[in-house]
Amino acid sequence: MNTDLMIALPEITLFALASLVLIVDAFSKDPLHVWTYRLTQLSLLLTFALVITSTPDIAFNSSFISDAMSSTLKAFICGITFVVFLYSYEYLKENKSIKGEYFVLGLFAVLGMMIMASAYSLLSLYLGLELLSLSLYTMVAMQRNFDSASEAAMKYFILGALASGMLLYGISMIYGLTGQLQLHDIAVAIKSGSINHSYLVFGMIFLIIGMAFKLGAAPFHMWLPDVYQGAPTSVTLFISTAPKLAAFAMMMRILVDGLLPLMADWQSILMILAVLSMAVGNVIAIAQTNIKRMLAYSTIAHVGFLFLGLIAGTATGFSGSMFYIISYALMTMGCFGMVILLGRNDFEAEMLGDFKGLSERSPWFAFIMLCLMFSMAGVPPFLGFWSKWFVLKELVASGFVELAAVAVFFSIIGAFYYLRIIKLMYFDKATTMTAVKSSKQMRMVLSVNGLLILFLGLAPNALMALCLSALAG
Amino acid sequence: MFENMENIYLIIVLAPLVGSLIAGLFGKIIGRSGAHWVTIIGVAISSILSMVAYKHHMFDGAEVYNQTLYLWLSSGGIDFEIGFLIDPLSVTMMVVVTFVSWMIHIYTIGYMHDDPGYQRFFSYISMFTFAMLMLVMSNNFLQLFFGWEAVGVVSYLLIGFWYKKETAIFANMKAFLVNRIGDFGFLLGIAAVLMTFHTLDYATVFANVGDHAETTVMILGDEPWSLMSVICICLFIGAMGKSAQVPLHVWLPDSMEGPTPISALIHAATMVTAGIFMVSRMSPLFELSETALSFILIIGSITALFMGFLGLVQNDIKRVVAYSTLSQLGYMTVALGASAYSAAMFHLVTHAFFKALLFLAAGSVIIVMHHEQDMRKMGGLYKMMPITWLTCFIGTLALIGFPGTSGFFSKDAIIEAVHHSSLYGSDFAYYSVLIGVFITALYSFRLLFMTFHGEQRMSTKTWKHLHEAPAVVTVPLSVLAIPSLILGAFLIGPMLFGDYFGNSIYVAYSHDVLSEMGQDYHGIGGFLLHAFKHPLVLILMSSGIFVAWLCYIKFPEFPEKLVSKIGFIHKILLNKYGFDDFNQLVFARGTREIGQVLWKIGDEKIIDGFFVNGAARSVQIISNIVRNVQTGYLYHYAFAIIVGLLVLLGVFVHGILN
Amino acid sequence: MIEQVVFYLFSGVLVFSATMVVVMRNPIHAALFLILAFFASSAIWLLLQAEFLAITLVLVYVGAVMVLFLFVVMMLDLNNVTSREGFIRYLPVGISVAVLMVVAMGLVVGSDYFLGDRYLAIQQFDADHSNTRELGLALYTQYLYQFEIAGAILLVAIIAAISLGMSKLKINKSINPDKQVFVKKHERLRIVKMKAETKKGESEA
Amino acid sequence: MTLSNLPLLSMLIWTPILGGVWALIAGDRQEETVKFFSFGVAVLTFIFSVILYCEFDTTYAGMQFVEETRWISAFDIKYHLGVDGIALPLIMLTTFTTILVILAAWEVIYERISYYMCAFLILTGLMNAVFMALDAILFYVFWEAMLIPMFLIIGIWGGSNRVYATIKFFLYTFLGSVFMLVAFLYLASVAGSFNIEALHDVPLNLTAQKLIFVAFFLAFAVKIPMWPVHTWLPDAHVEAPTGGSVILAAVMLKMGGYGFLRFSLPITPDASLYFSDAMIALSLIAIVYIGFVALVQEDMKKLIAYSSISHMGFVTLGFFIPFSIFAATGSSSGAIMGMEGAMMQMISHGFISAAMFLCVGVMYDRIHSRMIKDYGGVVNSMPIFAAFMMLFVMANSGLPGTSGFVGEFLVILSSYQASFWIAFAAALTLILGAAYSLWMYKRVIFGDVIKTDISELKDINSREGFIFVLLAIVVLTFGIWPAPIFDIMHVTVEQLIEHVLQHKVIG
Amino acid sequence: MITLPEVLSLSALIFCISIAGIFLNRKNIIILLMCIELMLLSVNMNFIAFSHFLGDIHGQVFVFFILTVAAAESAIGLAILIVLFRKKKTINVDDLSSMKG
Repeated sequence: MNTDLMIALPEITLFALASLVLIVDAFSKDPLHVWTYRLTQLSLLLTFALVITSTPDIAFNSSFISDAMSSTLKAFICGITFVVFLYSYEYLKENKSIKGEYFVLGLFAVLGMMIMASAYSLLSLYLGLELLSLSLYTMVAMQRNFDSASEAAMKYFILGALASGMLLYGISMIYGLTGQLQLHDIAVAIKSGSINHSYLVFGMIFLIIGMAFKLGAAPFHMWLPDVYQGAPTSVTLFISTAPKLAAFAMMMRILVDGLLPLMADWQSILMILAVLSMAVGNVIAIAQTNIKRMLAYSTIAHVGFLFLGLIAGTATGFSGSMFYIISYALMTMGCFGMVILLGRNDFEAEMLGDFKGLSERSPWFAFIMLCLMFSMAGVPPFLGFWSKWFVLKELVASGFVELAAVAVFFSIIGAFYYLRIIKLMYFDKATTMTAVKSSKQMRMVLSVNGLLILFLGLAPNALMALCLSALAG
Repeated sequence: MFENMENIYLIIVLAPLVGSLIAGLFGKIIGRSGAHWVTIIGVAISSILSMVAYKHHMFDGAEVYNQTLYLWLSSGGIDFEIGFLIDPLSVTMMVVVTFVSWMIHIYTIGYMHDDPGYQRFFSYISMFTFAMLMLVMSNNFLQLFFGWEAVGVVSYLLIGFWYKKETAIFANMKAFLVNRIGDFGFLLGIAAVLMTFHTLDYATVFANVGDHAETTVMILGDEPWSLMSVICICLFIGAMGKSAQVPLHVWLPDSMEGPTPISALIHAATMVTAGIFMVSRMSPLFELSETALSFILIIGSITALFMGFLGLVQNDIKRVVAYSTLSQLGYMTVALGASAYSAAMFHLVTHAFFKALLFLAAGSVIIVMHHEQDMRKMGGLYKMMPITWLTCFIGTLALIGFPGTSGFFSKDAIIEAVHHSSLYGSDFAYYSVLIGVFITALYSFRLLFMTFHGEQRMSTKTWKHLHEAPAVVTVPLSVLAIPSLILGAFLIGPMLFGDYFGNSIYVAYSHDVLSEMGQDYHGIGGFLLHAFKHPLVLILMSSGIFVAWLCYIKFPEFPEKLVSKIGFIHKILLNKYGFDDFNQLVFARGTREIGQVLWKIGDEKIIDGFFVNGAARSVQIISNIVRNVQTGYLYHYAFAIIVGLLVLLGVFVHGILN
Repeated sequence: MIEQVVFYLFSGVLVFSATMVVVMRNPIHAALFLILAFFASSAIWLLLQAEFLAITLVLVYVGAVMVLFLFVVMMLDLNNVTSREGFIRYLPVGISVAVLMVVAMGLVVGSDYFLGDRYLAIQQFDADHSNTRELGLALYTQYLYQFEIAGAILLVAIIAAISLGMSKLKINKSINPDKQVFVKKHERLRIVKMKAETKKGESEA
Repeated sequence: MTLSNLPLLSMLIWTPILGGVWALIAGDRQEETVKFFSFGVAVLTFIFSVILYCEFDTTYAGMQFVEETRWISAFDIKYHLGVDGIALPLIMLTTFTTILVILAAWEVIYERISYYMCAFLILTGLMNAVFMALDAILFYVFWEAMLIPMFLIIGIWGGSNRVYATIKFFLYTFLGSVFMLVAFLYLASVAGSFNIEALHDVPLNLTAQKLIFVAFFLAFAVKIPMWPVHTWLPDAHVEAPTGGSVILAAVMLKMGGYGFLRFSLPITPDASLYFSDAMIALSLIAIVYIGFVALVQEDMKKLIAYSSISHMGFVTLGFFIPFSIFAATGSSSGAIMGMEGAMMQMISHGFISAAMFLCVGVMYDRIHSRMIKDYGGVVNSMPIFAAFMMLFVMANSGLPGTSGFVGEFLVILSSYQASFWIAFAAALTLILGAAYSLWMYKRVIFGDVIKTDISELKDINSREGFIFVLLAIVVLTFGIWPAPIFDIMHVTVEQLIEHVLQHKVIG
Repeated sequence: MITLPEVLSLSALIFCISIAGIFLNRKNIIILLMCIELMLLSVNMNFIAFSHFLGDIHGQVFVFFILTVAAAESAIGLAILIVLFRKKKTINVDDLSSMKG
């Protein structure tokens, strides 16, 4: 039992620290919640350190696994959340709406994500998911000076609960058919061949819908634009980054660890979802005028791409997807960081028009945004290109050339709306010449964020190798 | 001093080029006189050395010189080289070109005296000399083509020399484009040569022509065409452009928009004869294709006859000369078609002198008349400009082929040659050239009478200021008058019936009309006598002169009456058979219309509008439609999820039903 | 046999009440029907030998969650009168999709596959067998980890409910008995002196 | 350390890129410094390319100056560079053009000059890299990255309709190249390597070859551009600033041609054979159709842009005619001629189109109009300029003695070996090319002065004169003596032809 | 004897009813929340049925956790509902459409 606790040390630590932060915040009178914030970041760092030093093992009656994939993803979850909180703190400070709960719930959400990444049984997966989702619902609703936030939260909540219900129904079917909840045992049971394949697929479809919903794949994506738009930018930023990694982990756990014998079926299902997502995401994004909403649709399109690596169905293909989701998180983080940066007190720079003439107001940040946008569009030498390249490569290697062709076709449509932002920044005249003002910290981190996209685009080897080794087992 | 001929040839070519470059690039620095000195010296060197080379080849009996200068490029195992082929044919051309050019350089000093583009002009004509020399001295098709195009460009520049004049810049573009149509055929001919012989070198090509005499190719459908006919006709199309044969003649009359010296130099004496030279040069090829020869014969005779008619109705002094040039070029072409290449070359040489002379004389009149070119406003000038009148008279006599003048020998030889020819179309050609004699005499003397004789139709003020042209004008006139008068007598023997051209011209035995004539040739006297024994030509000529005298001296009002009687013929002639209108309507406008359609409809509507922007627009439209699916209503969202679920269930769970 | 009768009876009740939850206009009625549905399913669970869960369902759900629901329903002054035009138009599609779904799912889960041998491993328990004890054992040993996560979830729920529910806008008009008791007369009544009103015309006159 | 030991290729890539970054950092505050610095960098790069030329071994067919280092070792993608006879002339063209472009911007671009210089220098580095890359992915990265500076150049410094033009440009070329990426990935999955030379030897069945060919076609045909995917070019050219047009026409179009040579032909020779007739047809359509379209243009830049498309028709014609020649004659001699002619056409078009665009630029800087109707009689006030433009116009219409002639000449000669009618159609350019070039020249330069602002025009200054003199020298030199360029290419092209004419179908 | 398909069918029916409730209801969000409770109930029924017929206690444990989560979920759901009501003064589903497209 003791060893079990040691294996789950990062989670336990985080839980403890989150509770500590909760207490500290409860007694804090500071309107800026400085200590809450600092402690939060500290806990993330500590957890990060524990994650990267963790060793691969299985614990708690095979319902917890710590392997290369989980550690990598958890490390990125912590790291990305750290930056996200940094941006968020600036945002909240600017909007004078700092609440300690934001950080506490954020930490619990991270805990949920980590649980998901490490879940080796359907039950822990479900619980991790709920922990994450419930925190997110709350975070979306929390910012009450936003009119749309409560609407977004409500939509998110209802649909999320519906998706959870689906997921649970799927779990119950899989449980009923295999008699198992542990992923490994499920795989063994299916492999034995004694279970009717069609029934398994029936159950699996519910599972996939549940997961597709969390990731935002079409046609289960509809919550996503509304939530991205309605939520305060800090929360949108949070939702759009680390939880995607957790959702990816969930897919990996269920589809690969648990349902690998059903690969042919889930490949076909994902194929439909992928094409649909890329089509819907890219096409509708063109018509958007709100950048948060546009990024939401772009997320949907990216999810389509993410699926391509899974469809490839090989370990390298999964690495490709992992690479994709990590780079996506990094890029998206930068994009929302820019939205936050441009926002001022009682002004959200969420309309595309707010980017007009940015290159005159702030050449440097226009450049950062340029990197981000080209990266999103998948133009080399930026990171986004490599993520697309990686999944496409694996897809083609697995023989899905036509699908790859379809994918690149949609990426052309997608390129249009990213270009439009660059157009606004560089080719249009600014409507206001007010300089972009924000804290030094924010500027520095955002710059690093943008340059990282460029740097990783020039030298993607390390990240690729990391993703490859994470799934080598 | 002249041991190394190669250097001489190089100097011949480069001296005008250097002169041209200096005058062109540093015209401002060296000034007007500097410009004319440097170019005249260049051309003079070139001319004198050409004569040296001429002597070297024609009198000292030097070997044919055929050397490569440098390798232009080599590709696919084929070497494209630049080099000189100096043989009797080219050396004759060199002398003619450089000499006429030299004269015209001198003449230009007077003619262009007041023009602001003085230096530019000298630069151009020197450049022209260079290009023409490159053309005639070439030992391969590539360089030939280079010279061919280069003279075209200079011609273009010179026709448009007065670039402010709308007609001039229209004419120069027209000239270039029409020439380009010829070059189009020419290039295809060269391509065919290359494909057949795997080289562009004359010597190699000519050495191997025999292998391909019977070769056929499929061009249209399954009909086999003689390869040689294809090559020759293509090449001849090039000649048609340069030498202004119907229907590619339309540029030449318009080219008179340029200053007169270049009309003389380029559009009478040298460049337009390049086609004649080229066909002569290619005689080993042409001799293998009777089809091509007949084609040439017919085209030439049409040009000779019908262009002559046009000369009758023109009132612009230069245009009359221009149409006479067209007609004379037709004569030369006829000679080519009759395989009488030497006769063609002979006429080319004599024509160069007397036509240059005529143009210069016309130019002289134009200067004196202050750039008035309409003959109806002239008359009686012979009193005021005796030298001009005299030289012009000599030129006219040579042109109509008055017995004893150089034109007589060359033209008569052509008529005889055609008479002897048995090719398809030779009868038509024979009668055409015969009628041509009458017509030539008629319009030539019409020009002479209208300009120099009869009543003075210009204003008295102009009349008062009339005077003889300056020496720089009259000296070249006089110098050119001499060969116009006597050159024929010297050359006829060796050129037509002797071994003047050596191996540079090849005539197949069955076509060899000249050697047939040569059997009856017994010196100049005999030739003259022969003309009087068979006086048809002479009768035609003198009746032409007589009619001209009647119409323009005796009854000056008669032409107008005639015009009113046969107005429609006059109109046809005035409209130049409608070639220009046809070209304007069909080609100039047609291509523009096609261009408009392809652009506005093909590119903008179909490709860009429908496909490119259409695709972009449809994405936009689809986007705006599809986004409506996102209604904002929770139940729709949930509904989408359920539909998705149902579809997936429907697609993937069918095994259970079985 | 009797089991089947009971099962079908409660199934009928369950389906009916579930339908009513969906159909009812008044949320209070809906909530009450939901309670009924919980009761009915609790009975079915008992049939399926899940005694502890059946009881929990009643205690936790009916006793706590549904009360919470009713609380909220009553707290919010809900305005029931809304148009249902779209609903009618949409209904046929909606119903047919729902029916389609029932058919699709029913075909799968109602098939004979689930009558197979695997699903006959029903355990026969002694009378003193405690379902609660068995569950408890599993929970506190095997499912420790998950149990802790559940704790975290509940903690999040608490935080969420408080932070969302707590309002800086004072919309609740609560009273303070303490203050009520010690209230003074002058705090309740203020006498204001003012000039007697006069009509314009009168004063002039 | 001798010159040949230096990593010349990397220097050619990174000198301009780093120079560009420096220019950007230096910013607009030090405008003069930035200008001179950029010019220096451009000259330095050119010198490197000259050294490259001097050290180049023209007798060796393979890759030279090869540099190979690990880059993405996870997938065995290498930073692998090398040049052969096909790449070298294009690299020199690039470095040369850069000098012109920088000079051309000197007094003309006054807004964000450091950005401008930066964009062009980086573009140069990337373009050099495209010609050098021997790893398919490396190639692709540079190929696509190049779009970014160009996108900005057109978008920031372009004309009134620049946004439409630049987005069209970007998406169009992006559309083409992404399918190429898929083809690369497929090839790599078969060959197990991204090494371009290894890809050349991969056996493929005909269906695969056809599909790959089509994918490559999309990329390269758009870039070159071929009819009917050419419509981005007139827009891009018209809206781009002079420098942008120059680079676009002089170098970027050549990448399509280079791509055909480096990828389509050697990797999918059988599909190339299969599609060669269609390619020839498209090339001829480009030559003739576009010739007609160019004739009626009212905008000078558009006219030149269309003429570029028409000229590029010769390039594709020369690349795909070898199959027909080989079928018709059985010898590879004409094939080599066609291909070398096409290469020459690319290089020469680089100079001539650059010159033409610079000419328009010179006028545009003075009158701020590109419309032909706004001009007339320019020669009266700008005689020197008119003389230069005359030369370039003539070169554009393929006058012998200028470099424009060489390529067209060889391609027409060789295409005759395939078929009379192909040569016939191709030779029509003689007429059409002259027609649109001279007609424009006539309307713009000749004639009487139509407006006072034209009579007040100032003739070219020494900077512009310097540019034109450079170009004139190059155009004339290669017209009179093109042999040096051919010497560089011979062995490479011969080897390529040999490779292409072999079948590599499996099964 | 109750059979497994019977129970599963019952739970499937409830599941469908609850889902139909979600996408048919356009009036009251609170009913949507109830539908979600119903849905979870049906899932629970599934688990318990399987647990019973498989003779395996783990299904019941799962149900236990679902109940816990459901309680937490409904608490949060109601909290959000209250926030929403305060903001919009309505909990009408039709009024939740300020964001669309």
